[in-house]
Amino acid sequence: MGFYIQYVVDALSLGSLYALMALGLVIVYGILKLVNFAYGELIMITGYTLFLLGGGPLPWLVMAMVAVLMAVLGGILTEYTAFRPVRSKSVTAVLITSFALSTLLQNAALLFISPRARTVPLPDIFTQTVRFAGATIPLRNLITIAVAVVMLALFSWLMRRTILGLAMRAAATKFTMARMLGIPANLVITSAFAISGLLAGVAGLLWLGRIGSVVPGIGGEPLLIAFIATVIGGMRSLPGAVLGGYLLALIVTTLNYALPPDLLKFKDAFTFSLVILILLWRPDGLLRGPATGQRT
Amino acid sequence: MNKSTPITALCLLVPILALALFAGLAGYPVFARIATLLLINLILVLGLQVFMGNSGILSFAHIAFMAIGAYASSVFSIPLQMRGMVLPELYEPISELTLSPTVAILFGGLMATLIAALVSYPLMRLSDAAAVITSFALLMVIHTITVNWSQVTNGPRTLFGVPAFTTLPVVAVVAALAVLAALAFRQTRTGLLLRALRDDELAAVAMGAHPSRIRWCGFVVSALFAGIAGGLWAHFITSFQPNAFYLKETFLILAMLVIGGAGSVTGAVLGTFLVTLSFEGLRLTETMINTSNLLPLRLVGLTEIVLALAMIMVLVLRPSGLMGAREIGELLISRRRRTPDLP
Amino acid sequence: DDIVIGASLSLTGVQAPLDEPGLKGAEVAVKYLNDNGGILGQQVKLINIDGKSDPITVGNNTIQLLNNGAELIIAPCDFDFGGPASREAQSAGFVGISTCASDPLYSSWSLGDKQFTLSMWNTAMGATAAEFAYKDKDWKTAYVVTDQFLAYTKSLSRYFVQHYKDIGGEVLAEDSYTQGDQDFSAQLARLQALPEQPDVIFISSYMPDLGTIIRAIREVGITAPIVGGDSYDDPSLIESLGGKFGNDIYFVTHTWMGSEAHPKMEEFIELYKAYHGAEPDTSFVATGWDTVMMMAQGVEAAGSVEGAAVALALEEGQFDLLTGNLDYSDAASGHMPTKAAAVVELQGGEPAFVGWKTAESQPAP
Amino acid sequence: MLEIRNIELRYGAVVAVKDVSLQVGQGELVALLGANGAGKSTTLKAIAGVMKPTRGTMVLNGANILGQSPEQMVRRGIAMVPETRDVFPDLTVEENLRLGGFSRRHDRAGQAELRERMFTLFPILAERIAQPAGTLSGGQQQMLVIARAMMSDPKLLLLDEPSLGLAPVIVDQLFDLIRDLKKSGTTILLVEQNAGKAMRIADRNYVIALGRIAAEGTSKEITGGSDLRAIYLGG
Amino acid sequence: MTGKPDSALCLSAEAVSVRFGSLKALDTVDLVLNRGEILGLIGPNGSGKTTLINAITGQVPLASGRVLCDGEDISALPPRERALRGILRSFQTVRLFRDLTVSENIEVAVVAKGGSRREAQKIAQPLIEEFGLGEKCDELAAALNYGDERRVEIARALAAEPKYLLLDEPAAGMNEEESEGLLSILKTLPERRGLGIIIIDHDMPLIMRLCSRLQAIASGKTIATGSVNEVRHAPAVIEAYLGSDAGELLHA
Ligand SMILES: Nc1ncnc2c1ncn2[C@@H]1O[C@H](COP(=O)(O)OP(=O)(O)OP(=O)(O)O)[C@@H](O)[C@H]1O
Ligand SMILES: Nc1ncnc2c1ncn2[C@@H]1O[C@H](COP(=O)(O)OP(=O)(O)OP(=O)(O)O)[C@@H](O)[C@H]1O
Ligand SMILES: [Mg+2]
Ligand SMILES: [Mg+2]
Repeated sequence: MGFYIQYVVDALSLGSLYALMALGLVIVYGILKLVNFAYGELIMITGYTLFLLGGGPLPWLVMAMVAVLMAVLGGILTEYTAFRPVRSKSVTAVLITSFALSTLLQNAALLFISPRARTVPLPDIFTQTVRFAGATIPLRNLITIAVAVVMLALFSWLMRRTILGLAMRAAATKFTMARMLGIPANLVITSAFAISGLLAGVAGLLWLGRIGSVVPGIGGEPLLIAFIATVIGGMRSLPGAVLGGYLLALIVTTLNYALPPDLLKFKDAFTFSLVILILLWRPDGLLRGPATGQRT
Repeated sequence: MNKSTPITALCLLVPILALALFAGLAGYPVFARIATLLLINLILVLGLQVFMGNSGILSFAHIAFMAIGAYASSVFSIPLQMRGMVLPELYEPISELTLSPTVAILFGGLMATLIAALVSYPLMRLSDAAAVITSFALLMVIHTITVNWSQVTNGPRTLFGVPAFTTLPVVAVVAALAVLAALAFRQTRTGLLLRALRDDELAAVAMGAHPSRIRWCGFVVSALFAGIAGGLWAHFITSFQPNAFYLKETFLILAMLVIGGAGSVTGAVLGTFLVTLSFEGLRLTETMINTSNLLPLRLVGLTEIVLALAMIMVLVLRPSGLMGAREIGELLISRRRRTPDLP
Repeated sequence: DDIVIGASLSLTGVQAPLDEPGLKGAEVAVKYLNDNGGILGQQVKLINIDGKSDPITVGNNTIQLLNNGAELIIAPCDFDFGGPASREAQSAGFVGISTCASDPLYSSWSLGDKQFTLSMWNTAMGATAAEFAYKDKDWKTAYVVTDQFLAYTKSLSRYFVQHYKDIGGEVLAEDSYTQGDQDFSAQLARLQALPEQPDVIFISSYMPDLGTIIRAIREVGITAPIVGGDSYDDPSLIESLGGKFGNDIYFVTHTWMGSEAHPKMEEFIELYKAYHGAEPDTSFVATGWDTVMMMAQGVEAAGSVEGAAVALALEEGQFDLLTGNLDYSDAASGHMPTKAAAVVELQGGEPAFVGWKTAESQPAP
Repeated sequence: MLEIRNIELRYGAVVAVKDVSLQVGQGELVALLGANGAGKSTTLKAIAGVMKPTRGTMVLNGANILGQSPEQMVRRGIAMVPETRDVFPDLTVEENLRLGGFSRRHDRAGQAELRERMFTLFPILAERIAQPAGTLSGGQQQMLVIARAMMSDPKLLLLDEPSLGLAPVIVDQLFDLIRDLKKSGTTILLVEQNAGKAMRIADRNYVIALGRIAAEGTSKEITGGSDLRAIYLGG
Repeated sequence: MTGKPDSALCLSAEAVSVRFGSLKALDTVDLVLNRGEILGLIGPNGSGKTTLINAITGQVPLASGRVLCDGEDISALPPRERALRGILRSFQTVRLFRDLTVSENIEVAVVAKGGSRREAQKIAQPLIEEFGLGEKCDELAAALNYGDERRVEIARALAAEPKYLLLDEPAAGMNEEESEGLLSILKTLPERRGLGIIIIDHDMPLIMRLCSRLQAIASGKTIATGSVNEVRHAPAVIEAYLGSDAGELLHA
C-alpha cells in the first residue's frame, strides 16, 4: 500500500513539475512556433538570483518572488534579443539564436559567478516529510502538486477567457494584420515571453527545491523534459503540454520503479524510444490542439 | 547538370586546397591540426546540408551517425595488443578481427548508412516539428546506447588506442570529394524532389512525389557523409568518448550550417570556415590576453560569449544565413548576365 | 632562459570545478619556486590555455604549448580530458602529470612511459573506502548507488564493491541513478523495501546530484552512514547539506586542508592567501601545488627536463606531498601510484580530518 | 476628413508611389482605380499605418497622422480590408471577429450588436462560427475579412478589392452593403479592379497610374472625359 | 455536347459526397470530364467547387461515391498515385516551389513521376518557350510577379503530361490583359494535347468564352449542367450565383 501511494505521489509531483515546465515552453513553442532553447537558462537565472540573495535579510518568500521576477525579465530579454529580430523569418535561425543566447547566459554565469555548484537558500518546509499509510512523502512534493494545480488553473483561465490568448496567437501568425486590427502585437508577444518566464521561474523554484543548488548548466535537463513533454502531448495544444508532462513523468517514474538495476541504465533509451513510438503513432502528439487552418 | 555547378565547384574547391596547402606548409603543427579538424567538420556539415539543406527538416541525429562511424571504424582498427585493455569484453567472434584504417573508415561509413537506412524510414513520414523532435529522440537513443554498451564502446569511458591514420592531405581529398558529391546530389532527381518537398509538400505530392521515400534517400546519403567523417575523426583524434557526439557538437555543426545558409552547399562551406576560423581566432586572442597578464582578472568563456553574440548578429541581419538558398556559381552567373543591362 | 610548464586546464565547462583549483595551486607553487631560486637555477614559467572541457581543445592546446617551448605538461584532472594532453606530451618526449585523474587507465600502459597521475587510482580509493567501512567501522553490509553517467563514478563503485566483497562484506543491493534525473524516489523506495537495512550506504555520484541524493536519503529518516570518494570533497556539497543533513558522512579524498594532514599545509595556505587574496575553498588546490613541486623535485634529481630522465627520477623517487606520501611503480607496471588517502568525516555539517589511510591491498585495475 | 498631400512610398529602392495627393470628405465614398501595380494597395497601406511615406503629409480630422503605427490608426477609427485575405487561419470565425473588435473590446453591447449585423449580412459566417477560418472557402474568407474590419465600427473604412473571389451575387450584396454603410455615415475609400461597379456607387474617383494621380472627378467626369483605358496606362 | 462519356477515356465522379464533421460539403455530385474538352465549374462561395477538385485528386476523403479515371476506380488511391495516373491540378492560392528556379519548378513535375533529370530538361524546355518564360528560367520562383507565377504553375502541371488538368481560380487577381493572355493559352490546349480541363473561376466572361460545357453547383449539389447557354439561363443558377450580372451576361 505504502509503496503504491509513494509511487502515485512521486509520479504526480514529478508530473506537475514537468507540466509547469512544458507549459512555459509551449506558450512560446506552440503558440508562436518558436523553439526557445534559452528556456532552461530562465531557471538558471531564478537559481542564481536566489543564491545571490541568500544570506541577506529578506524573508524567503520575498527572495523567491524576486527570483521569479528575474526569470520574467529574463524571458522578456530573450524576446528582445533573440526573437524579435529574427521571428517569423526562419525557424532554424530562431533556434540557433536562442541556442546562442543560452550559451551566452551560461558562460556569463561561468565568468561572473563560478563553475561550481552554489547552494540556494530554501525554507524548512521544503525538506520536511510526512508519513502517510506507510509511505514517507516529502512535503515538497505535495507543495509542487498544489502549486501546479493553481498555476495551471490560472493559466488556462488566462488563455481561454481573456482576449490576450487570442491576441497572442493572432500576432504570432500574422503580425501586420494583427496590428491593423489595433492589437499591440509587439506587446502581446512580449507578454507571451513574460508568462513563459513566470512559469519557468515557478518551476525553477520547485526544481531547485529538489536539488538545493545551482550550476551554470542547470537548465539543460528541464529544457529537455519540457521539450519532450510538449512534443508527446501535442505541440500546439496547451492542455497537451500538461498531459505530456504528466505522461512523461509517469513513464520515467514507472521505469525507475519497474526496471531492474542493470537495465535501469538504459532508462533513457527506453524513454526516448517510447517517445519515438508515440510520435509515429500520432505525429501531432496526443492532443492535436486547435485544428489547423490549412487547406488547399 | 546545372550550368552554374562547375563554377560553384571551382569556387568551393579553391579555399579547401588553399587551406590544406597553407596549413600543411606553414610548419606550425597547431595549424595543420586545426585545418584537419575544420575539414572533417566540413564533411560533417556537408552531410547535414545534403539532408537538412535540401529537405528543410532540421536533424539532430546527424552527429549520432558520426558516432556510429567513429565507433564502428575504431573497434576493428585498434591493434590487438591494445584491444585487450580497451575493450576487454568485446564479443568473442569479432574480438580478433582487425581491419586496416582505410577499410575500417569505409566500414564505419557503411555501418552508419545501414543503420540510418534501417531506423529512419518510419521517421521520414514526419515533417515539421515532429520530425525535428524524433530526430532529437533518435540522437538521445543512440547516445544512451553508446554510453552504456560497454562491450563495444567502452561505455562512457574513453575509447583509446585508435591508430592515427588521418592526415591533412587525406582529409583534404575526402572533403573535396564531399563538396562535389553534395553539389551533385543537389542536382539529382532526389535532390530536386527534396527541395521541392521542402518548399511545398502538398504541391509536390499532387504531382506524384513520394515524400517519405525521397526524404529517406536524402537521410541515408547524409548518414554516409557523417559516418565517413566519424571514421576520419576517430583516426585523427585517436581517443574519444560518447560525449564527443552530443548536443554541443550538434549545435556547433548546426550553427555552421545555419550561419552559412542551409539552403546551399556554398553556405555549408562558408559557415564551416567562418565559424571554425573565428572560434580559433577568438581563442587565440583570449589566450594571448590571459598569458600576457594585461588584465587583472582571467577572461574565461569570452570566446563563447563573443561567438554567441556574433551568431545572433549574423542571423538577425540575414535570417536565412549568409548565402541563402543560392550557390555561389548561380549568383556569379546571374550577376554577369545582369551587368550588360545597366545603362 | 626559463623552464616552461604548459597546462591546458579547463576554466569553462563541466571540468572547470576540478581543474580550476588545481591551476590556482600550481600558480602558487610556481611563485614559490621562483622566489626560492627556481628549478636548476632557472626561473619557471607556467602557461595555461583554457581547455574548455573539451578533449580536442585540450589536445590542440597542448600541441601549441609544446610548440611554444613547454617542456613539462600539467594534464587536466580526468582520463578523458587529461589523456589528450598526456598523449601529446608523450609523443613530444616530455613528462606529463595529471593533477587528479584517478582512473587506473591513467597509466603508462595506455599513455606512455613518461606519463603519470598525481592522484591515487580508483582501485585504491575504492579499496580504502571499503576497508575503512568494513575494518575500521565494522559495517558488514552495504547498499551501493552508482551514477551511470560518468566513467569515474562507475569505476569507483566497481572497485569498492569488489574489494568490500573480497574482505568479507556483503553488498545487499546495487542500484543505479542517472545524472540529471533529480529524482531519487524510486531508488529510495527500493532501499526501504529491502528486507534488511544496510549498515552503510556507498554512493558514487557527483555534485549537484550527489547533494540531491544524500538529502533525499536523510529526509526520509534513513540515518545509516554514507561513504564516498573524492567527489564529496566539494564545499558546495557541505554547504547544501548543512547541519541538518550533513551527518555521518565519510569520504576518501586527497588531503585535508589543515596541519593535521601535513606540517607544511599552514605554510601553503598562507602562500595561497598571499597570491590569490582568499582562503582556498577546496582541497583540490593542493593537487596543483603538489604536481608542480613534484615536477621540480623530479627535474632537480634528473638534472634536466629531458623526458626520459625526469620520468626515471619520478619512478625512483619517493615524495612527501601535501596530498600524502607517493611512490610510483615503474613504467612496465603502469606507473601505479602507491599513495595514502585522507579520510574526512562530516558531522553536523562540519568536516573533520579522520586520518591518513592506505589500503592493505587493492583490486587489479 | 482625410487629406493626403504629395506622399511618396518605397519598397526598399523601388518607388511604388511617386506623388499621390487625395482627399476624402466626411461621409464620402471615394473610389481609387488603376491598373495592376499602379500603387493603389500601397497607398492604402500608408493610410493604415503599415507603410511610412518617405515624403508628403497626411492629415486626419485636422490631426497629423504621418508615421503613426497601425494600432494608433485603428484607435483613430480607421479599419482596413487588405487584398490578401488575411484571416487568422488557426482561429475560429468567432475568434477572428472578436479580434476585429479588439479596439472596442470593452463595449460588449456594441460588439454584440455589430456581430448580429454582420451575421445578417453574411449568414454563412454565423453558420460557421466555430470553424477555423483557414478551412473556409476562398470567398467565405473574404467575407470574414470584411466583417472583421467592420467589428471596430470604423469611421474611415479602407477596402482593397473586396470583391476578389466572390460570386457575382455576393458581389451585388457587397456593393449594397457599401452603399448602406455610406448612408449610415461611414467614410469609405474603395479600391476595385471592377471599375464599372465601383464608379456606379462612388461619389468621386481618383485614377492612379504609375504611382501618380492621373485623373479625378465624379464618375461622369471621368468616363465622359476620355478613354479610361488610356488614363489607366498613364496617358 | 452532353455529359455522357464519349468513351471510357474520361475522368468521372459518381455520386460523390464529402463531409467535414456535420457539414455536407458535397452531396452526391456527379461529374464527367472528357478528354479534349474544357468544363467550367461555377457556383456560389462555399458551394464545394474546390472540395470537388480535392475529392477528385484525393486531398479529401470521400464519405461515399467513387472517382473513376479512364474507367478504373481510383477512389482508394492516395493523391500521389492519382497524379501518376495523369490527374494534375493547380491551387486556389499559388503554390510554387519558391526557392527553386522557374525551370526547376517545371522539371519537378517530370521527375516526380519517375523521369530522369535529362528527360525533365527535354520536356521543360519547350514549355518554358511556349509560356514566354525564357527570360526568367533561372530566376527563383519567389521573385516572380503574379501573372508569371500563374503561368509557371500551369506550365508545371503540363510538364507532367497530364490527361486531366484541374485549375482552381487561375485568373483570380489578374487584370483584363492578363486573363486575356491566359485565355489564349488555355483555349487551344485540349486539342493540341488531347487533355481534359476543369476550370473554376468567378470571372463569368472568361468562363463563357473558354468553356464548352458548364456545371453549376450550390450547397454541395449540382444545380445545372450542360452547354454554356443552358446553364447561364437556368433560373437556379441566376438566383444562386449570377445575381444582377445575369442580365449583362444574358445579353452578352
Ligand atoms: N512587397 C513588395 N516589395 C517590392 N515591391 C512591391 C511590393 N509590393 C508591391 N510592390 C510593387 O509596388 C508597385 C505598386 O504595388 P501595389 O500593390 O500598390 O499595386 P496595386 O495598384 O494595388 O496593384 P493590384 O491591382 O495588382 O493590386 C508594384 O510595381 C509592385 O510590384
Ligand atoms: N477542412 C475543412 N473543414 C471544414 N469545413 C470545410 C473544410 N474545407 C472546406 N470546408 C467547407 O466546405 C464548403 C465548401 O468549400 P469549398 O472550398 O469547396 O468552396 P468553393 O466552392 O471552392 O468556394 P469559393 O468559391 O469561395 O472558393 C465551405 O462551406 C467550406 O467552409
Ligand atoms: Mg492591390
Ligand atoms: Mg474555392
